[in-house]
Amino acid sequence: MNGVVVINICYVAAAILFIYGLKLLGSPATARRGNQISSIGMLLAVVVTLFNRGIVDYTWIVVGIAVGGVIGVIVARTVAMTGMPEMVAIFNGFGGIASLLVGWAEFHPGRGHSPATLVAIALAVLIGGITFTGSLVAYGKLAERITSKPILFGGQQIVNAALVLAVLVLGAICCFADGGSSPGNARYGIFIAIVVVSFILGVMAVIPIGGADMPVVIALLNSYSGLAACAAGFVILNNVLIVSGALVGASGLILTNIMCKAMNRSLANVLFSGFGSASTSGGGSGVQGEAKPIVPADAYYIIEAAQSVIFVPGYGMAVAQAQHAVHELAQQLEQNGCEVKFAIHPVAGRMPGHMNVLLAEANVPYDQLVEPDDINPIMETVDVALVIGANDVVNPAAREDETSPIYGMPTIDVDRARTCIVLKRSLNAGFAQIENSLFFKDNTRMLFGDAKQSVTSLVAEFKGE
Amino acid sequence: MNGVVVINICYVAAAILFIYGLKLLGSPATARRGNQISSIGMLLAVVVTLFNRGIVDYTWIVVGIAVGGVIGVIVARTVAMTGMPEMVAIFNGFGGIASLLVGWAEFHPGRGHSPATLVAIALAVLIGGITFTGSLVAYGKLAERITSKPILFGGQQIVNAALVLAVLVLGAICCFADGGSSPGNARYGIFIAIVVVSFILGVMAVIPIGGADMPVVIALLNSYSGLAACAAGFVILNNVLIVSGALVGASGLILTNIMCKAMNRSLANVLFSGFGSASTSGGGSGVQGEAKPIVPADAYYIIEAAQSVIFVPGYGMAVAQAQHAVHELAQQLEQNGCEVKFAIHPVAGRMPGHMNVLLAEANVPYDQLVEPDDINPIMETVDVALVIGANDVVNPAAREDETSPIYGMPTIDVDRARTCIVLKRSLNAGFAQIENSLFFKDNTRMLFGDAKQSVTSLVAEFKGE
Amino acid sequence: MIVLSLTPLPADTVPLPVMLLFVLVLSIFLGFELIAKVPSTLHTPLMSGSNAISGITIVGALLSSGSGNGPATTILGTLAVAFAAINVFGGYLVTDRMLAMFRKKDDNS
Amino acid sequence: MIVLSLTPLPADTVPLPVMLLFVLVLSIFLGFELIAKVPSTLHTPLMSGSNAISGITIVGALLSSGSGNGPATTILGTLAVAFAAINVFGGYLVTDRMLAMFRKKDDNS
Ligand SMILES: NC(=O)c1ccc[n+]([C@@H]2O[C@H](COP(=O)([O-])OP(=O)(O)OC[C@H]3O[C@@H](n4cnc5c(N)ncnc54)[C@H](OP(=O)(O)O)[C@@H]3O)[C@@H](O)[C@H]2O)c1
Ligand SMILES: NC(=O)c1ccc[n+]([C@@H]2O[C@H](COP(=O)([O-])OP(=O)(O)OC[C@H]3O[C@@H](n4cnc5c(N)ncnc54)[C@H](OP(=O)(O)O)[C@@H]3O)[C@@H](O)[C@H]2O)c1
Repeated sequence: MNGVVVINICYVAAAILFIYGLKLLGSPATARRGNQISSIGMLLAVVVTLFNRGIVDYTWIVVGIAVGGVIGVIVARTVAMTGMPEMVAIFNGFGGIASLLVGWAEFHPGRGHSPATLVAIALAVLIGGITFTGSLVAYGKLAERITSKPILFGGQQIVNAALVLAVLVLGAICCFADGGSSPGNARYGIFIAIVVVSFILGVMAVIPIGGADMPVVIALLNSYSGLAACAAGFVILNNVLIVSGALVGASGLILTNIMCKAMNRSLANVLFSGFGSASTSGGGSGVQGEAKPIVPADAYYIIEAAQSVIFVPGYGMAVAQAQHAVHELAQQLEQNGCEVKFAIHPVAGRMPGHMNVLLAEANVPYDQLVEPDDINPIMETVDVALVIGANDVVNPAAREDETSPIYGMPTIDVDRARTCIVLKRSLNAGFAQIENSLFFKDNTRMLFGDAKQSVTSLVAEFKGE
Repeated sequence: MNGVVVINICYVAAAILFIYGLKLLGSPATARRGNQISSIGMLLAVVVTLFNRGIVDYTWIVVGIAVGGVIGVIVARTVAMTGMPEMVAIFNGFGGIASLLVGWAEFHPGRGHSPATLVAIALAVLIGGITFTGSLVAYGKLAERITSKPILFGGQQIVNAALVLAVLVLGAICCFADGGSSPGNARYGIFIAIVVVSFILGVMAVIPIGGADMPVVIALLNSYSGLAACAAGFVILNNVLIVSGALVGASGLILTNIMCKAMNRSLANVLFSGFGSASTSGGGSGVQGEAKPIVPADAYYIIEAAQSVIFVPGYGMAVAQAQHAVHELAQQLEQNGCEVKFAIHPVAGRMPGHMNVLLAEANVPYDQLVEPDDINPIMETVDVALVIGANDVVNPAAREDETSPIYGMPTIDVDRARTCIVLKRSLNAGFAQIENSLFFKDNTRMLFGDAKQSVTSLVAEFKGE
Repeated sequence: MIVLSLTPLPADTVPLPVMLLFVLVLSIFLGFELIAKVPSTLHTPLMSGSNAISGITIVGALLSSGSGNGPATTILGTLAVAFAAINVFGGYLVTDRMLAMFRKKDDNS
Repeated sequence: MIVLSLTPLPADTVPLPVMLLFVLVLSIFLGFELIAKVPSTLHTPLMSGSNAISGITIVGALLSSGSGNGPATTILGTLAVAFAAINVFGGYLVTDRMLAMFRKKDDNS
């Protein structure tokens, strides 16, 4: 057995570790071990690669790993749990640019390439480039560094079509002109043009999408970053890149699909409709009736008497960082003999599983979390539904108002609970910019104010007893 | 693109069709389409192979396909649904021998082989040979052409150990002596010896296993026939054989595992313990009390008054071919306003899913079938449990008698139903040869006689009304 | 700056058996995932269906039977074709026969 | 009877790109099966974990960075190594940090 065989068998082993790691991610009890196993696979893949006899100088490798490693560790240590969506967005971008650079470096040595390899390089660059700039824009929208409203302008479609056409033509010339045999300056120029157009395409693809749809975009870009790695794998003819890239690609696509289903919209609608742009926004307060405000002391009497309470957290819990206070309130309620559950909507917050992570951070056991399908059928038996900064995911319009843009989206039907208390700062709309008739229902009470402060006052009422 | 690339891409497509077909087998509603898609994959794989430029003469190919095809079609058309276990057993054997012959034919051309190829050939022959004779013995036991009792003799372990040792030594010589460069008569002799020892090993592996455990053996041999195809794939370096073989291998192993769990025994215990041999058999009738016989007319009054009835079919329903009569009785009961379910134990009958197929044949809709885990918790609410030729799978000893060999095996707890009526011909034991205390419980009535006749009389009582 | 080199990247030479091993490993994982999802109702058709799939060894049998490498290879290959064909035809047909019988409640009665 | 022939079986020459395509297809199927099973509770860690896995492109980056094929390749490769390393280190660590927080009922209070 020679070295090449050993190296390749190690790549097989690394792929097995990735797969097995993902399999363990199927249950919260084993997920942490799964992530560790996956990281061992990565370590193995990196270490055997260092033994490759094509590597003659380790200086810059060490520099690259050191710089990237330090940045990665610092980010991972310091990022707040509420900042996860932004972090995932920017990391997708890094994955994309890395694959682009691998393709570029492979194009560079000046040696001829077969058309097949050139196609793989062009794909790695195209997908990687789109992923990079698209992720940066998504990051900007999420972090609200740029407007989260869709950016639309006249002739946008035409510009985009021209860009797509340009990249196709450039790609065809680059890959198939004179059989790819010579690099040549002209070809190199075309290659750089592809890089630039990919970057522009990434920006153009994401700016017309509203901030509320960024989670879908991020999942899709996650998928793209995997596909870029796949393409890079075809460039350097390496299995483990292909396997891992395909796993990531599948993961992103599945999450995209889950979110679209949870919003009852098609992916095409998310990407191209400019949902949430000024023209569709409604904004503003109560035109549908009168909301009934409540003060913490009165809210306390209601929940103190309740036998069963569900918490329905939303993006506002993340903004207010209220998760710890919420857990404390839940414990007070339980000590009071009340049955407590957390109902988590799949698109509550700003990324899939967002609420779950925050509640996990606050030590809420995951077996206390239920999904809409579990809780909706027994909603009538719930004494109090406490809505903590959620809005769109509890909007009855999805069931009642056929003209609503979110009509048909599955929601948590808190309006069918005996009493519903909504904690938010105002009657303003949520991220989808849609009026919420829940606030004006007979059995709804509005507990205005920052969610953390409101919850803390409720806890204080319990403790003051 | 040259021909070789096209052929290999077609193999990729064939593998995709197999995989997609298996995926559709995940639900009864899509299963038939899945099987058809899988067969299209097979057609594709066969057709592109015929374009291989290594094939110079089609005469014998046509003969082989014609003979095999005709036999296959006839068997598939004529086999009774009750004969499925035997058919699967013998088909496993054919798969094994085919892989053995492929390995042999590849060894034969007299050209030298690399040790790696020789190892693959030896594995194809060894696994294929064991699968072939093992399956024939399993078939014989199921069809009761040979005794279904375990065949045990003194020194059996020693003989088996010697055989395993022999095959290892022969294999090592065949694969590694003088680098495999020349075929030579000596090597050919050794090769034939491997074939013979594999055949003997297959027989020896299965004869000490009792007839009741044949389903497990068949699933295991199913898995082996897949592994043999895998090995043949490494011989001819063909992907599609490897993928399909691995799928079959996984399928057999999973079924083996499910059955062992359902019987609460380890695979080692099934294969090596001689379970069901004369020494463990109990045989014979009522030593535990008095069984209360009932006549159809009285049984009719009980079920006629029942609000909810479950049928628990077992191997006796297959023997009596009572499935159609059972369905008729179920329909009568339903017309009578009674809720009817069929509770199917995973190892009822003689192969996994045996009862499901028979009931499907009799047009019982599959959504009327429930699993033990669904029915056991609500068993107290069942008015009448009608046990149709089941025995071991309803034996309360599995829960009550710690000394019983089946203690801990999950059963359908019919003794907890308000009334239990058992339809069988006598108080004889089932295939595990274990006394059944169910027959002597207070709320159990025995309706003696052939299951089909008994059920038909019950139907007649309903119609006579 | 542009150096003409043909540094042999290792992957250019991934040995075929290693690739096949890769395919084997992935298929095993995939097989377990797929088959664990087959409900117990369908276990008998699953067995007969996998009988049919294991007839894929017919691909190897065809190559031997038609190779023209002397009578011994032809005979062995042809026997293999026949046995594998029994599995393929018999397996798929009997599975289809069985699956055609499975019905939901509203399809009948 | 024994004929010395070297009939080229086609599989002897399965082209590497086709094998890689095979691996791709199997991985896609496997990915869908595995990820469809991840519960929604774990979707955020799944995203950050797959960030980390997509850092696998570091393997290609290492080969370029250390190839000694002139400064341009080295610079591009080193940049790629750095970006991918951010993903690998950051992705795995942050995922671990998140997953460490998930608890069952009996683990606390
Ligand atoms: N999670 C995902 O994966 C995902 C994916 C795609 C789309 N989305 C979209 O994101 C949205 C998520 O719905 P959601 O119900 O969770 O959130 P939401 O509809 O965006 O509403 C959040 C609410 O929280 C309130 N809030 C903000 N800061 C607060 C604070 N400090 N204290 C109290 N309340 C505060 C806001 O009302 P006030 O300003 O009045 O306080 C706001 O109405 C949906 O539109 C969904 O379609 C999510
Ligand atoms: N299905 C599988 O995949 C599988 C796998 C491994 C092992 N096994 C074993 O197979 C057995 C299956 O259990 P089971 O409860 O289905 O069957 P069983 O325990 O074998 O009992 C079948 C009963 O049917 C009765 N019977 C036979 N012919 C009949 C007829 N014409 N009319 C009425 N009754 C008739 C027999 O009693 P009489 O002679 O008194 O009539 C016999 O006791 C278990 O021991 C299980 O462990 C099955």
